[in-house]
This record gives sequence, C-alpha cells and structure tokens, in this order.
Amino acid sequence: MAVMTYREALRQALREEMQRDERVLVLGEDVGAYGGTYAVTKGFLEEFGEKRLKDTPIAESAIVGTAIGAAMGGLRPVAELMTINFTLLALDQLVNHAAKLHYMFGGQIDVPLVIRTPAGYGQLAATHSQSFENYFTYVPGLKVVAPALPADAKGMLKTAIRDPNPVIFLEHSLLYGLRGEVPEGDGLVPFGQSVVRRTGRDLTIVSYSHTLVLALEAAERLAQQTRLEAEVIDLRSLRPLDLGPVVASVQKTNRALVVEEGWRTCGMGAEIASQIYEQAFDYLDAPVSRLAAQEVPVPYARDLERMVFPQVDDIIRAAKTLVGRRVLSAES
Amino acid sequence: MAVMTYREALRQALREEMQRDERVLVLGEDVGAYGGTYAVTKGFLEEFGEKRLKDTPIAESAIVGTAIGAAMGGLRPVAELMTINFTLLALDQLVNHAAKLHYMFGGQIDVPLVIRTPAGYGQLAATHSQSFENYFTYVPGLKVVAPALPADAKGMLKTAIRDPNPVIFLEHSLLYGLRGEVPEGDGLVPFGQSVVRRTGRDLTIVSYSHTLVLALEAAERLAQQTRLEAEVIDLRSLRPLDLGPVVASVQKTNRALVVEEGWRTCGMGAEIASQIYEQAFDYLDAPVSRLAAQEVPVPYARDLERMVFPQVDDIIRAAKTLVGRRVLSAES
Amino acid sequence: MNRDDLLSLYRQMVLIRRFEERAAEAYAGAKIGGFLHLYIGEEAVAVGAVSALKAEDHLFTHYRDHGYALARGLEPRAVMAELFGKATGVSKGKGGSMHLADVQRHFWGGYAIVGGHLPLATGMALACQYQDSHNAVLCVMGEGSTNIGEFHEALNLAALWHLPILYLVENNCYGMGTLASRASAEEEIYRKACAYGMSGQRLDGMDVLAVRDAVADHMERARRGGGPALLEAMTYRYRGHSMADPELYRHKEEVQGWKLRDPIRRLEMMIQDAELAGAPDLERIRAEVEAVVEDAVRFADQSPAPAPSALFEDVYAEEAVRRVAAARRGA
Amino acid sequence: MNRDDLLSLYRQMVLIRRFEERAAEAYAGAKIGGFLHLYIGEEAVAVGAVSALKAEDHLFTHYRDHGYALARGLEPRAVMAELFGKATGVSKGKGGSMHLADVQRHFWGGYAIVGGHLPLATGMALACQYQDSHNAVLCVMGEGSTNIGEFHEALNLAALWHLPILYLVENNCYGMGTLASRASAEEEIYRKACAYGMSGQRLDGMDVLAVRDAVADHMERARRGGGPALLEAMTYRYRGHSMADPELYRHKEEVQGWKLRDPIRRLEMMIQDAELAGAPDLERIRAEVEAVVEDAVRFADQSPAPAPSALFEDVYAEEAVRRVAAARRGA
Ligand SMILES: Cc1ncc(C[n+]2csc(CCOP(=O)(O)OP(=O)(O)O)c2C)c(N)n1
Ligand SMILES: Cc1ncc(C[n+]2csc(CCOP(=O)(O)OP(=O)(O)O)c2C)c(N)n1
Ligand SMILES: [Mg+2]
Ligand SMILES: [Mg+2]
Repeated sequence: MAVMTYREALRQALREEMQRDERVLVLGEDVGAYGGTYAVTKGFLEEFGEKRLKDTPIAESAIVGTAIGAAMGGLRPVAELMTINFTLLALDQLVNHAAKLHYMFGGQIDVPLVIRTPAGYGQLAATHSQSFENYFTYVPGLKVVAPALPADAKGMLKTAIRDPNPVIFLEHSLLYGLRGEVPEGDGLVPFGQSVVRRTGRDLTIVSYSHTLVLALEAAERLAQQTRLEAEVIDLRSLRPLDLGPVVASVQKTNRALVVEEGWRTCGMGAEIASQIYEQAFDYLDAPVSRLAAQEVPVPYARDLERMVFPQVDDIIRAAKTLVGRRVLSAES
Repeated sequence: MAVMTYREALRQALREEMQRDERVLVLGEDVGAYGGTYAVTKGFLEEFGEKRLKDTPIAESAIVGTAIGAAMGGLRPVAELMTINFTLLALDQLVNHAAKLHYMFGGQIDVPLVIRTPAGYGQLAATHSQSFENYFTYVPGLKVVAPALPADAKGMLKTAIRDPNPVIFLEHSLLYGLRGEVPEGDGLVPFGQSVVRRTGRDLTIVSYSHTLVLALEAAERLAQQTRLEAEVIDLRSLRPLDLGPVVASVQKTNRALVVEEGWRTCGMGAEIASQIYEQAFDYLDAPVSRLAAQEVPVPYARDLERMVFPQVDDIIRAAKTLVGRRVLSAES
Repeated sequence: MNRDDLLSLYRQMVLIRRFEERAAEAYAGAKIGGFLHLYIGEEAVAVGAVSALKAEDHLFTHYRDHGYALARGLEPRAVMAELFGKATGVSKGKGGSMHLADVQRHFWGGYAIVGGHLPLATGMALACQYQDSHNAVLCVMGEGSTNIGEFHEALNLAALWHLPILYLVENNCYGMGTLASRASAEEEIYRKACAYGMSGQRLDGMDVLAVRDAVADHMERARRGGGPALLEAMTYRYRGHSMADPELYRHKEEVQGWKLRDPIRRLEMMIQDAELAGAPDLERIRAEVEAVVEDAVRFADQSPAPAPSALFEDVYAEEAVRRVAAARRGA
Repeated sequence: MNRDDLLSLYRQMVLIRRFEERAAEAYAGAKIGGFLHLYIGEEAVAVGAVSALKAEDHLFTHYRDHGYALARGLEPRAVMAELFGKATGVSKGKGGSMHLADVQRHFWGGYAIVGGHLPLATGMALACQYQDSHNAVLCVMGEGSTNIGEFHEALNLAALWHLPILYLVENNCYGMGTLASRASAEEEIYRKACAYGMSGQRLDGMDVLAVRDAVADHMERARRGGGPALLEAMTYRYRGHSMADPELYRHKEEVQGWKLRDPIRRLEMMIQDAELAGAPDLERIRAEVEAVVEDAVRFADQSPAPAPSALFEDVYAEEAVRRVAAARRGA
C-alpha cells in the first residue's frame, strides 16, 4: 500500500487506464495545456499527446454530447466538466441522451462514458458552490459514484472507465489534497457496495464524498467528548445505491443521521432517509435526522458561507440531538 | 361558478392578466401563429399582437434567459417551454440565474417571471415523458406549483404572474381537457397551502397535478370496493411546500401513501415522505408508501408504457397493501 | 447514373411515400400512438443523401426519420413494427416512430430533442478520425434546429478539429408552425457555415440527383480529411408537423405550389423523358412497393407486443452485451 | 475629446490598475477569498466602452468585472468591500468579486457562468424595446464565451428582433489556459456576426479612444433602432486567469510583448505629446487614485461582516421590495 493524495490516486487510475486501453481519451476544458483546473491531468498532454488529451472550447453540452458520440463509436471517453455547477448546461445530453440511448434503441447502442466533475465550495458564491448528485441519481440509465477516500478514487475511477454505461464520477475540490492508503495494482472497487468506515453502537451516520470525511472526524470527536460511538457508513456509490450496511447498522443503533452537502429539500438525504424508513422502520427510535446545506443560494462572505454547509461541529451537534437523553446520561 | 376545462381556466387567467397589466408578455415556441402546442394561447396573437405574443426560435436557454432579462428590466414575462422535458436545456438559466440573482446581488434585482410547462405522457417515448419538478423544488429562490384542478389552474397562474419571484408553473398534457368549477373574478390561490380534496379516516393519499386526479378516482373506487375511506390531499404547491394538512391527516389515519408520476429514486415522494416521518413519526403505523414511475426510461410501446406510470388500479392496490389486514377484515 | 440506379432511387422515394401514407392511416386507426412526423414531400432529400453514403459511413437524423430508415435499407416490416410498438420493431418497440435505428447499418437513429444529436454525430466523427477509419458521418436536421445552441457548439468543434462530418439541413420552411425566417436571423441557413470557416451550400431538395451529387462530393471530401461542411436542402412537408397539427399557420395554396415540384413526379418525368423506362415499368415498381408496404403493415399488425419482462431489460448495458455489440459493429 | 475627458479616462484606467494591484495583495493576505480575476492590462476596454454609455443605458459583464464596476462609477469603497465580503459591499457581501452590481447605475452585474448573461442582457434589450425607452444595452464577454451555445441563441434572437444591444467581446487571447484559436474555429471573433446578418468589427483594445469611439457609434445606432452588433476588442491580461493560475500555457516573452503596448502608458504618452497635461498633472492624478484605493482598502477592512441574520435575507423578493425597486429604477 502506498500513501498518496486523492488527486494522485485519480491521476494514477487515469494514466493506467490510458496506458492499458488505447480507446480511452480525455476531453474537457483546460485538461491539456493548463493541466486540468485541479491539476488532475497535469503532464498528461506531454505523455499522451493531443490525440488522447483534447482541450475543448467552453461548450459543456458539446463536450458531453461529443463524448457520448465517441463512446457510441467505440471509444472510451473520460470527459471532465470543470465543476459540477456547469453540468446543468450538459444535463440534456446526460439525461436525455447518455441515459436513454441503450434502452430507447432496444439495446443496440452502448455509451461507455465517464464524466468526471468536482463539487465543492470555498467562497465561490451562489453559482459555483452547488451539489447536483440528486439530479443524476434520479435518472435510470446513469450510474453515479462519489468516492471519499483515495483508494476508492482510484478503484472506482478504473471501474467507471471499464463500465459499459455512462458513469457520473463525482470528485470534490476539498478532497483533492486528502491523503490515504491506496493498494497497488488495479484495486478495482465495484459499484453499489456501501462500506462501514467506523463501527459504533449508538447511532449510524451515513454520508459520501467530502461530508463522509467530516463525519469520520465528527465521530472521533464525539467519542472523545461524550463516549458516544457513531457507526459511519460511506455510500460511495449513489446509483446503484446499497442500503444493506445502513439497515444492518440501524438495526443495532436504532438511530440514523444522514449528512450531505446539497440542499435538504429533494436532496440525496431525502432518498436515503426514505429507504432507511422503508427497510428498518421497526428499528428506528427516532426520525432519521437529515443534516444538509441551509436553504439559501450560497453567499460569498466567509462567515455566512460557513453557516451554510454542514461542518464537523454541526455533525456532532446533530448526533447529540438525535441520541437525545442518552447523551446526557453518558456525559453525567 | 362557471364550469370549464383546465385549458380554458389557464387561458382566462393569462388573458385577464395580460389585459390588467401591460407589462405581461408571453414568449415561447409556437405560442403565436400556431396557437400554442396545447392550444393554450390560441387566438392570443390576434388579440394582443406580436409585441406581447412573441414566437421564439427553438432555443430554450435563450427563451428563459431572455425572459429573465426582460423581468429584470421591468416586464412580467410568461415564458412557455413546450414540455418539461426541454427545461433541461434551460436549467442553467433557471437554477444559476433566475433563482440566484435576487440573493447574489444583495436584493437589488428582482425576477418576476413565470415559466409555464406541461409534463405528461402518451406513447411519446423516453425523452418526452418525464417529470422534473424535483429538480426545481430542490432550488432555493425558485417557486414551484403544480395545480391539478381548473380553479387552481386559474387562481395559481394569476398568483404566479403577480409574484415578484421566478415561478415554475407545471401543467400536464393529460389535464388540459379536465372540467371543473372555476370561480368568477381573480380567484387568486396563494402558494404554500395544501388542501384536503376528500376526507377519510383510513389512510392519507398525498399527490399533486395529474396523479392527484387519479388518486381521487382511486379513493372513490376504493370506498366502493372495500369501504376504506382515503383522505386525499392536493399539495398544489411544491415550493413552498405545506405539509400541515398532511400531518394533521396522518395523525388521524396513521398511514400515508404518496403518489407521483416521476421516478421514485430522489423524486418528490422521497421529500414528502421524509417530511411526513419527521413531523408525524409517532403517528405512523407503517412506513409511508411511495408509488412512483418504474425505474426505466419510458418505452414507446403502449402496454409497456402503461406499466410505467401509476394508474388508478395501482393506487388502489397500494392503498390496500398499506392498510393491510384491516382491508381484509372490512371486506370479510 | 445508370438506369438501375435511377429506378432504385425512384423505388425508394415511392416506398417512403406509400409507407408514410399507410402509417397515417394506421395512426388514424390507433395502431400507432404518440407523435408521428411524416416525410411526405421531402423524399428526395433522404433518398438522394443516403444513396451517396457508403455502408461504413454513419448516419444520424432527427425524429422525422422514417425516410432515412427506409433509404438506409432497414426492413419496412421492422420499421412499421416499430411504429406499431411491437417486439419485432427495429428498436424492439421501445423507441417508436421518432427513434428508429439500426446499428448494423450504421444508422444511429432518429433523435427527438431538437439539436441533441448534433454533438453525438460530431462525437462519432471524432471516433472515425481517432480510429483512422476513413469513414464519415452524415448528420441531418431540420432548419428549425439551427437556432439552438448545440448547432453552434457542434459545428465549431467539428471545424476546429477538422472532423469528417457533413451537416445536412432539411429546410422544409417551417419548424412546427414557425416560418424559418421568423426563427433565424439568417434566412439562408447554409450561410451560417461562415461562422466556422466552413463551406456551405444550398441545394434543391426536391431534386434527388442534386442532393445525391452534393452529398457525395462533401462526404468524399470529409473522408479524405477535408473537414466538415454544411448543406441546406430546400424542401417542403406536405402534411402537418405531426398528426396533431391544425396547420393554422399556412395557406393551402402554398402547399399546392410546392406539390407542383413534387420530387417523385420530377424523377418520373426525367426517367421517361430520357426513355430509360416507360409508364408500365414505373407502374410495376409502384405495385411492388404497394405489396411491400402492405406486407409491412400486416407484419406489424400481427407481430406480438413486447413481453412485460422487456420493461426492465436494457436499462443498463452489460459487459457481455457490450462485447457482442462491439464485435457486431466491427469496432 | 477635451482635456478633462482624456484625463478622466486616464484617471479611471489608473484607478482600475491600482485597485487590482491592491486587490491582489489583499488576496495574498487572505482578506479576499474564492476566485479573483484581475483586469490588469485590459483597462482600456472597460474605460473606453463605459465612457460611451449614457446613464440610462444598461451594462452587463462577466466575472472579470472590477473594471466595469469602477468605470461605471461605483464607489471603490463599496467595490473593495464586496471583494472583502463585507456588509458594506455593493452586493452586501453576498456576491463577491465575480458578482458586483449596482442597479441604480444600470450596472446589472458580473456573471460567473460563461455565456449565461448573454440571454439576460438580450432580455433587457427586449424590455428597452418593449418600453420604447430608447436606451440600449452593452453586453461584455470574453472571447472564450463565444463558443458556447448561448452566444448563438442570444445573437440570433437579438438580430431577429432587432434589439438595441451591443455585444462586446474582450479578446484577451486566452480562456483560462486555452488559446483563442484552439477553441474557436473562426479566429477573428467579430466575424461570427456573419451568421446573424449582424455587423461586426475588430478594435484595438489597448487604445481607449478606439474602443470609446466604436462603442459610442454602435450604441447610438442601437438606440436609434439600428439593431445589434458585435465588437471585438483585442487585449491581453497581464496576470493569470485567476489567482490560482500557474500560467503553464504561455511564455513570459509573450506577456512582455503585450506590456509594451500598455494602454495606460499609451494614453499617457498621447496626453503628453498633445501637451494637454504634463508629468506633474499625471503624477497628481496617480497620487489621488492612490489615496482613493488606500481608503477603499481601509474601508473594506474596517467594515463589518454581514450579520448572521443576513444569511436568510433576500432568498425571495417581497412584493413591497419589488415596488421600491421598480420605483428606484424608474420602470
Ligand atoms: C429542444 C426541443 N425543443 C422543442 C421541441 C419540440 N419540437 C419538436 S419538432 C419541433 C420543430 C422542429 O423543426 P425543424 O427542426 O425545422 O424540423 P422539421 O420538423 O421541420 O422537420 C419542435 C419545436 C423539441 N423536440 N426539442
Ligand atoms: C459554463 C462555464 N464553463 C466553465 C466555466 C469555468 N471558467 C471560468 S472563466 C473561464 C474562461 C473564460 O474565458 P473568456 O471567456 O475568454 O474570459 P476571460 O477569463 O479570458 O476574461 C472558464 C472556462 C464557467 N465559469 N462557466
Ligand atoms: Mg423544418
Ligand atoms: Mg479570454
């Protein structure tokens, strides 16, 4: 096992797949000469040349649509959209084309396509700080993954590139610098397998991507502060979504807290919570708690922005509230 | 009270608002010479002229963006998008512009805009049979309404046109011919007030738009078949969303069934169900039942299509399952 | 062009015309549902254009796609069955009229989101270039589609990357009820090529040979690395936009005027003037076509609906399926 | 132009330059967060263009908007405070560097989605036309924005409806790290006007008077019902795209080459050559500006952050607010 950053894990996965399979090409805005907005493809132009590393105009719909067409034609395109906020401009291509072609034409057409795009925030204001994974997860025909840890970043990107379906591969600007162990070799990680990242008996915290990392930190601090032990589950893959480990956990803890970076109304948390209720209704001692962004367009000012997104302290607070009186007795 | 169709109610609202307020103009594809795809603006071009009834090119993003700009400039545009499926092409304008400008510029800019667009199906295949109200409802800054009955079609369209915010006004191709009583005068219907359409003691059915009408029919047949009395609640407005009457109802019936036309995963039902759990957890005798479209791209073939969308029989079946053993005893 | 070629073009146009007429009847008889966009009047465009393609070239079009399907050699039976929503349809009954495709024939389908297939076709051209295949792509659209953003994005990309693709606009004067000139600031659509340093040309879309020649030239140029181009074929649809169109926006006389230039009559006269075939020969072809269409309708009618289990099939591609598909299309 | 006008242009350009330099320092000192896109090198475009506007004309631009805000007369204090995210900022600290606006001055803002403001500006022009106001709209964008679909959709609509709007492209050679010619098939951006039957023109964007004259002409034409046009000002950004840019894609020599044509130096020389003012006059202006910028930084630094309660304010407009706003802008 080597220790590396999330960014380095992505770079490794992408480079190895490009070396392995001539059909893999990368296209997007500033992936070439600039080296990728978040430096994921830095040096790739030199290594793979212009044929396989295509800088595009700023034209999100054409980037995705062209990638779909190239996939139909037998290539394995990995398209980068600079941030998830710009995916709205390509949503018709993703929802009405990528997701539909295989079914609509009776199974004749495959679209083996990966869309890499980061979510994130950092005083970028209202149009540049959003989460839209719920939009993609809604759509049959798409797959959606959102790894939090470097090993998954690598293993799931490889799985995505080898998948014969369109995969939305969600990264996060605040994760690129995160370090972690990454296995040698392919280390393929299958989609649709949630994983318990931390065991605990008192409540179940469910998350993915960046908020999963915050949840892990919150769980540690919670244990130190209150002796409450939170079980933390990393969904990793949103479509397909594997609630198995979550249900098993809730059967033990009887309480669940879902943490997400997007808005609450119609967010991922609503779906996750609904499935928890449906599959573990009799085990729940309290409603599932949903911790999400405040329902406002994201403001620029630092202190206001900080109030919008769930932070470690918010998770700890929500966990304490959820567990309620038991916390008090544990603390006393 | 006059009896008229949903279409006629919309026409009346729109015509009266255009007469009342010079700033109101209509723009969209084929709203003029063609008379509107679903004939809502038939004859309007003759009555109001080209200045106030603007046929546009097929360019959804520009239709919405131009309408936003015109609203910023003091007009009250009502833009028609031919069907909700094409709203994806304008989603960036709706989510990143219409919804954000007021907040992002510190309250300086208002966007008094209405987007009218119909959902619906009828062998139109995968790209033309979808529901995306969850996408809009997710976004702070937008309002979203989906009237089912002619009186609301009229009263809510008027409210929408007078609202200083962007409103997504959701119609439905299968509702245009529906007849109902419509009050004389403005008959304004405020947003954010759900309404009980049928009272009952055994379960609560929650819906809006076309599936609300199906739910009402299902409730009648259910009462005849089984003596089960369903309370049926029409949400009408999705953002703001008023769960008050639903919670009150569930406190009485202890069971809730949410019916929607969109897909289940991350659909409106997930949010509605989550809020029911959160606000009436202790009153629920069973998990909230979600009845939604099958998770497939919608097929063209009639019999397959019929399997996709919740129909009256499906609602009856789901209601019976939800109420469980009590049905059997009532029937025996 | 020799006699057989001309008669073949004639046969295809007649086939499309009769196919569409029978489809309209079937729609009236509720055998076909949803939207139905007929190609009557525009036959010379599809037949001329497709006759200029090689088998390896790739074809994309919009929802008004029956003409392209038939011209590309798809079985009339399987096409009609698709319109009827049957399991034997080219898209297994899941696509319907707007979504015909046959990947083996490199016919990648009809697409119902205006402008949506332009980037797809452009991507296919990228794949051709990437694979050094020397094939080219023909991407067909209505004139109404040239005002949407994706037209601009796709053409810019194709020109920038010098892709082997030909964009063919069917200018049938209207996009639904909107006159072309009321939707496009530039009335002569082919001139929009100027913004991409691309060559553009307008054609008589009622003349099957003119279309064939121009498409052949530009496809050959594209195959040889000459880059993309934009063609505009002037044509007209005799029927409404779809079966639901009340046609409030145009006068009968305008329709009549265009019918005087009917592409089938025109080729007929040309064939007869050149004494390549006589009235009986043409009559025989028409009778043959009649039987083919009749058979297609019968086949479609008698075919089974998709099994309920088909509902959940093909939502996702499986690795295995992928491999077979790849082998099939020789990728 | 008289002496005062020229000195005013000079003053504005110097103000922008110094403002930006101080903003860069404040960014380094973590007083400013997020993205910061400096306008250094491009001052002649904003100053020339805005000097050609009437107070009633409307202005839209993209996220590289500090120059436009200052040229349009927004208080440097309130602009800097916005960059600092303070309650005293022009957008109450909610918009930040990319979202400056002042509706009273008909400056409708900077927009951060590339191309997104083009339809908005076009809609504002529609409102001008609808209200017979004889005002026109200036819509500014980078050359990288001319490849996105909304450029096409907006320009087509503006030309079709003959709207009073001028589209001004700041061609600073790059969109982030992408050379203009590697993103646009047509390298001379103004030529894209041809697809809309619109007039187009290229300008020296390092010459404030050239920009001013061309914008004045076209705005006046638009106000009189002459319809839209597309201008392209050739310019250069001396700094990276934003503060995070490693500038791997260009050479120092290229940057140096453009600096030789610096727009401020150029105007300085022109003023001195014409003996309209001497070195001491210009020095005095620079000193004044220095004090203004210094004051702006101090003001921004000392201003309060938005109150926590501001988080939930202005998500939705209230009827009352609407009425006040409408009155304020004289609608
Ligand atoms: C993006 C989008 N907007 C609107 C529609 C509805 N629509 C279907 S066909 C059509 C007219 C298209 O006209 P044109 O491109 O000229 O093709 P024609 O039907 O004339 O062959 C419209 C507006 C659509 N399918 N897609
Ligand atoms: C739709 C969209 N895609 C991508 C981006 C990311 N982005 C921000 S600025 C920029 C470059 C724009 O270049 P140009 O229009 O030339 O303006 P300049 O920065 O050179 O002034 C890009 C790609 C964005 N903001 N919006
Ligand atoms: Mg047309
Ligand atoms: Mg630029």
